[in-house]
Amino acid sequence: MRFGLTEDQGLFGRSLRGFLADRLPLDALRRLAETGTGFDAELWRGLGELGLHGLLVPEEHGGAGLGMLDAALAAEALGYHAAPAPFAAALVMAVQAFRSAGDAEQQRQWLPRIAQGQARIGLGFAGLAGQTGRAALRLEGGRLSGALDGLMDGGEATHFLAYLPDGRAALIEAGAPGVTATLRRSVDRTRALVDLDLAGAAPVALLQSSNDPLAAARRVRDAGRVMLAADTLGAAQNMLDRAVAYAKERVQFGRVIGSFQGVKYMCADMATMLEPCRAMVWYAAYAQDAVPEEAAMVAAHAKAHLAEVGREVARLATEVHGGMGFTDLLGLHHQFKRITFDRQVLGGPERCRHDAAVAQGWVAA
Amino acid sequence: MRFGLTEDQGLFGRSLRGFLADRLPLDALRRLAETGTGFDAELWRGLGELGLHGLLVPEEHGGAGLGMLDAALAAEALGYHAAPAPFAAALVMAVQAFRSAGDAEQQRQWLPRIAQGQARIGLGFAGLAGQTGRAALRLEGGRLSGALDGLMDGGEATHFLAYLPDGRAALIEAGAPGVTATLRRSVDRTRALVDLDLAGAAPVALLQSSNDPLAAARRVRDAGRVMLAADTLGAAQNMLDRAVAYAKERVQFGRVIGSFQGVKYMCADMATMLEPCRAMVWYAAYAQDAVPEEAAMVAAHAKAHLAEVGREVARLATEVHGGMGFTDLLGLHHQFKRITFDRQVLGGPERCRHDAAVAQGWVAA
Amino acid sequence: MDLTLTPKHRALREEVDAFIAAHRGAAPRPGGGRKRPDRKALDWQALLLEHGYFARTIPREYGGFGAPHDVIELAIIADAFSRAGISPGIHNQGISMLVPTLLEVGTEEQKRRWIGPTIRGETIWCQGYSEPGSGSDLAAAQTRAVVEDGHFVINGQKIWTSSAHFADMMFLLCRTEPDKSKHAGLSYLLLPMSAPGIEVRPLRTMTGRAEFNETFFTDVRVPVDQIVMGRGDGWHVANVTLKYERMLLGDPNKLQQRLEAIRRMMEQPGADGARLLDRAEWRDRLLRLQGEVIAARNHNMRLLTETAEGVDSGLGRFIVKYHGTMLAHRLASLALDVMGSTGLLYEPQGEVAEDDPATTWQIDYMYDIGLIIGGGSSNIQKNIIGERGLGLPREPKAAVPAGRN
Amino acid sequence: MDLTLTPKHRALREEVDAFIAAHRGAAPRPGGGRKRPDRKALDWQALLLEHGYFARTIPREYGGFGAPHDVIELAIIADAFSRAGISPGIHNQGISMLVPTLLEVGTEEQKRRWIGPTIRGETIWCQGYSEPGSGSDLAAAQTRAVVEDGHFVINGQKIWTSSAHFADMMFLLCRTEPDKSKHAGLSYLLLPMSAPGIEVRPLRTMTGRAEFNETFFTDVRVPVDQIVMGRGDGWHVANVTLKYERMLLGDPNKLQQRLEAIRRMMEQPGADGARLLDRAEWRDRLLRLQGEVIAARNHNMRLLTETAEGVDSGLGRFIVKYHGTMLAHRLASLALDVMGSTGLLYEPQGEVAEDDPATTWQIDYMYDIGLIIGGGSSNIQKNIIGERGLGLPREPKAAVPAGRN
Repeated sequence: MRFGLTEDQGLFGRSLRGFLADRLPLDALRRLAETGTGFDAELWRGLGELGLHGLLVPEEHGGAGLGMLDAALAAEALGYHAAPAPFAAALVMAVQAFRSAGDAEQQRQWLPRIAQGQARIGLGFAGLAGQTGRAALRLEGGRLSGALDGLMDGGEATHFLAYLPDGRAALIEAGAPGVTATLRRSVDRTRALVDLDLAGAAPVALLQSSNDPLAAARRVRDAGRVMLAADTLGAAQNMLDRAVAYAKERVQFGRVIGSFQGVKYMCADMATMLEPCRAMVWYAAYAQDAVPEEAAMVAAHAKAHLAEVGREVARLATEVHGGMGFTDLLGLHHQFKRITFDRQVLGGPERCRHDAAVAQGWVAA
Repeated sequence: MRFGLTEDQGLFGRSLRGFLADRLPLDALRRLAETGTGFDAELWRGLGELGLHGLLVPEEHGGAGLGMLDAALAAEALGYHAAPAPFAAALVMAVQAFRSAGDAEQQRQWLPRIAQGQARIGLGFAGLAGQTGRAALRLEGGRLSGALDGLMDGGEATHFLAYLPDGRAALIEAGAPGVTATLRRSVDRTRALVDLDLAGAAPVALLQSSNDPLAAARRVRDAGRVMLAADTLGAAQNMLDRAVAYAKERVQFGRVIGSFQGVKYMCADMATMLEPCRAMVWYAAYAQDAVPEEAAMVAAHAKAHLAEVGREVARLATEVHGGMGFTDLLGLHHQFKRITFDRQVLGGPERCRHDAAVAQGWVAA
Repeated sequence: MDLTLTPKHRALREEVDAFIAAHRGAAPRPGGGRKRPDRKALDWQALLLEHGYFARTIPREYGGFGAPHDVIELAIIADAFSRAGISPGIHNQGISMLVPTLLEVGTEEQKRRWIGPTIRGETIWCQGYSEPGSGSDLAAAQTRAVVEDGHFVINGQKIWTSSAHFADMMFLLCRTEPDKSKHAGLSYLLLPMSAPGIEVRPLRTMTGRAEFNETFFTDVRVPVDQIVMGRGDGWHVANVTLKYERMLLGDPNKLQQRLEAIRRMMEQPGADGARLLDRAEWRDRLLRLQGEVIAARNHNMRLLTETAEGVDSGLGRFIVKYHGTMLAHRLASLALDVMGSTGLLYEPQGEVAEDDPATTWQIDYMYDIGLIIGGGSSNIQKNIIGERGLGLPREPKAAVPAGRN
Repeated sequence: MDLTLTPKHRALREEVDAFIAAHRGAAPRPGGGRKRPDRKALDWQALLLEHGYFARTIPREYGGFGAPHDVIELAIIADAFSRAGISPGIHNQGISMLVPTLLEVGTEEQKRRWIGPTIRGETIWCQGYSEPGSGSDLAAAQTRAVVEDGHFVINGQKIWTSSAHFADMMFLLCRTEPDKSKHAGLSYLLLPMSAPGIEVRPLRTMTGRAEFNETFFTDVRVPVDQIVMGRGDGWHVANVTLKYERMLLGDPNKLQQRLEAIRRMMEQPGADGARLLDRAEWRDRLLRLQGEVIAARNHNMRLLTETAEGVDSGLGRFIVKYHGTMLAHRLASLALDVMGSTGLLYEPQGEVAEDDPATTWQIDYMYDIGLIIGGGSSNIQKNIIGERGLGLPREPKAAVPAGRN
């Protein structure tokens, strides 16, 4: 028994961070964030070369066949560098969706395309996960109509996976007849949300092979929640690291500000909140693969707790930077907004905690 | 229009504090707190000489005929000095009870006795105010039976006023046949709670003259809540004052500790929380007499908010004192426990906030 | 304590309520102040001024309504607009800081010239205080002005000049008496932003907009009578202004407006048909904040009364900014949570167009942190509260390493 | 990450659950540790030791169960007792701090002599570290011991010696080498509290009990072999002990126990028949704390693994005490709120009797603040986290006024 990362996992995390640090210096990040699509073809290719596209895709479908903990490490690195790349929905939730509710033929057809980076799937839940906005889809005679707001990783997506209220999910081609996708730029310009209006669109696949479609959908939701928690962990760690570095060099009143207890204690408070979150995210990710009876509960708790801690760290780290933290100059706000985004999608803390209570049988759903 | 105290009120608060400071040096307080009855005959007499007994009793019944704001100033002073004296129930809620639901004869009979300090009435609510514990009283054939836990100001009370679930209240003589009063020493040894077991006790008065007995009972509850909020304000202000004084004199690492930002900011945080509470308590008290449509809402909010602020101040002020704050030596804990008590009787913050929502029509009762 | 409403006050309350009911369609969204007012905001402002719901006690000769000072009247008006969630008019640095400063220490001519256009929202002011080397230590300002031919000639640099990019005028703290001691060498000048030699470089913030600027002065000329009080009185005037700034930043009516706006959002049914106000965990969060807002509002009433009676509120006043800005941020935080994923949509509009609610709340959420930081982070406020409010000793000077003595 | 349960682990889990089901009636209330264990606690302890649910990995020759070290086994056991809300055995300073210290640096004879009676709860230890003049700065200890006739002769004074009034033994940090530098002059002695010349004066705390003491030493004699490691090694040994103290104070199993106890209270119908667990605002408070407890428990598992693998956890370890004690206090705070007015009843019992739940929670609520303060307030912990964990610079020495150089 080990509670920790393997050597391979440590290596993977470090190499991904190295790559992102190299590709995303502040001026590059600022440029890529301008569009608000959460996508850059070159970065996407580079991440593919590192094996990110097929990370969770089983080896027989051309992927690396790794687990949710590896994906969480990737999400953490992406959050750390505020990388404008589809990940949580396109490369984790979508794969989980196919694996939990796609039939063998659908998996054979789509998982390799995901692994090759050809299919980038934006994904949308309705009330199932606490998303707000329009969520009124109906499937009639094999055609999908209605509206669904806030599909994640929707910018420059090739396909959309839209969940129906009954837990089944319909895959639709972007640009197909009857599909209107409106990019809604999010406050976090490194990730986009898309609003979908459908008028008799024909799905290219209908994921309905699970005996319990709602449970399958919840597993997809939980995978997404763990990724968002990991993303916040990375973004908050970045803000803390930078606050500490700034506090060590910025001089005021003749002293580096980090020697003032006021600033030092802000940093200590941030570290005290954030450090236990690392193991929490690890465990929540691991449980998705290995501890099914706890998976929903710990995913919800990780999402909620990281959202609370992330918000505090985001504010305190900005404060440590003083006026500079509030400007665009240091680019600290990319991580700040990343944390905002992670909190508000797939259910805020109150909703996630409610789901944790449901998962433990404390209350009916 | 003035939002503030009159000159008389300022004078009254100061003279009461002067009296209490004189009568309750730490060794005296420690001695009086030993019994846990929340009563000392000599202190009681002294408070009577200052006019406390009849503060709220109308002049025609031998009282001073003052208002709830004057009573709140008294409560604040009593909290500041952690005075072991019946007040919130015996001298405020009981008077309010007679005035809102007693008939003319009952008022004529009892209010003068309260004003003269002869009747000290312990008072108990059941679910009406969020009290926990036993609350099962029934009035049958003019006789009262059952149990009611946690009557306030119950130590050495001459009478008990027990509220029935329908909002009527029965006054019972302590020591009358069928009345068993068990003193339950509270963590705050300056105020006692009494558990009442009744077996066919005969009330000496039944307060039922209101058209809406539940509304009348709620007014009594609200008056009590304002007094507890004021008591916490005083106790917390005392702890803050002492923390600031200690921080100015205690030397560590060659400096007075108040010059360290760590300690200074604890004090600043306490002051920032506590200072706006003063006006809040004033207004909540004033509203009981003058703004009936807001009275319940602001009483509930004052009780809840002071409980939250009080808890934080109690912890921080203790921390500023370091190990000495945790010992009995400085007696700081008398105020600490006063704050604990105020929070836990007549409904904790969640319950009070719920009542505030009900009072605003946000939710059904 | 006497908050009794006289018949006159009751009449006013009914009048304001009726006004709001009749005109609410014409009101712009509450908030703003970070942009030049648009036509709608200017028209609304004119309407408010006409009815005496704005600048009520400012004398008619300066463009106000000329009513006698009555704290309860002002409270009735503010409360009515808060409750209805209707914009109570424009708030910006000119209106909230310069106007009361001029009323307190300006000349008759300055009052007549500047107050009217400022309260009408026509003349927009920016504040020239902070410099790169003196964020918290304002009195160390190095921007200098020397007198030549009846003009001050200004050279130097200011930073954090909010709205400088669309402002018409600036109130500027600069050094005119270099021979005098630090605090005695400053003056407080009024100058048009159109003056030659002023260069405004936008300073983009985390909101994505350039709410602040760096402003550079190269031989900028201002007639010598464009000064408030006299030469060397700048520090005194600046402190008058700062007093009003601290009150502006802790404004409880803004807090109340936010609270009401959130309550209204929570009363709307969500996608699943349920209202958040019916969910106890959400309601309790709102109620907690309501309790704090009530405390802030009551505290403000106390301060207003003390001010009216010439009492020095001391600690009570020092806490206002820290208390108010933190509370405002927590309100914005709840608003974001209430909106959920829909509230992430973010498309700030240009200088005059209105932002959508999601964008507005996101901006508030971030901008509030800027306000918490403003003037050197909340720690500076805690120093003021601890040292000036509670009398705790200052941080000792650090020991200077040998050789640097 | 591999938390897979082997068949052996699954069997252990079932075995522990069965044990708890069979014996739960014999268990004392969880908590304690501030009193001498009563008969019930000692019997329970014996039962746990017999089944290897306590001191599982301590060798049999020292009185333990002698199982090989397996973190997951320990986790299974701790989890089962936490879930059931059943006392996992006695925790006191002897068991949690001295025993691991002796296992790490004690002699064979010391281990054989002291570990058995200590883990059985028969021998109670107290800690002689703090002195009136050196609360946080332990290495400045002035209590001295000189060697005479094969004995250390001890003179001086200790403070905050919890349980000294009922302890059998003390581990004492004192100065034996006055000529050596501050840290190199200390030794770590073991001495019976019955030794002549020891005077214990109770130090009553806010709980109303004397959980702490001042302890005075006048020519107290201890044989020279009652030392852990050698003369001058005291600082090293004390730090081994402190390492275990920091872990004890942040113990996540205690947090879990509290959480479960509160959940059970919230499942009981109140006077009105309703359960607090069914009220969303209460449930959400419990859930928030549950999230934090989960994080603390996962973090602890990470630290255990790192320890087992010889990795220095650095920051991860420095935060444990501050994080754990604050969280414990918040749990106790919720417990008080859940109990409401009934929870105010307070009658602490004597040294061995059990307290009622309300009294226990009130004591926890207050005692936790003592633990937060322990060793110089949470600020000292924040200094450690900031300086040793994050590498931030120390507070500079204050400038010494002229003339005091």
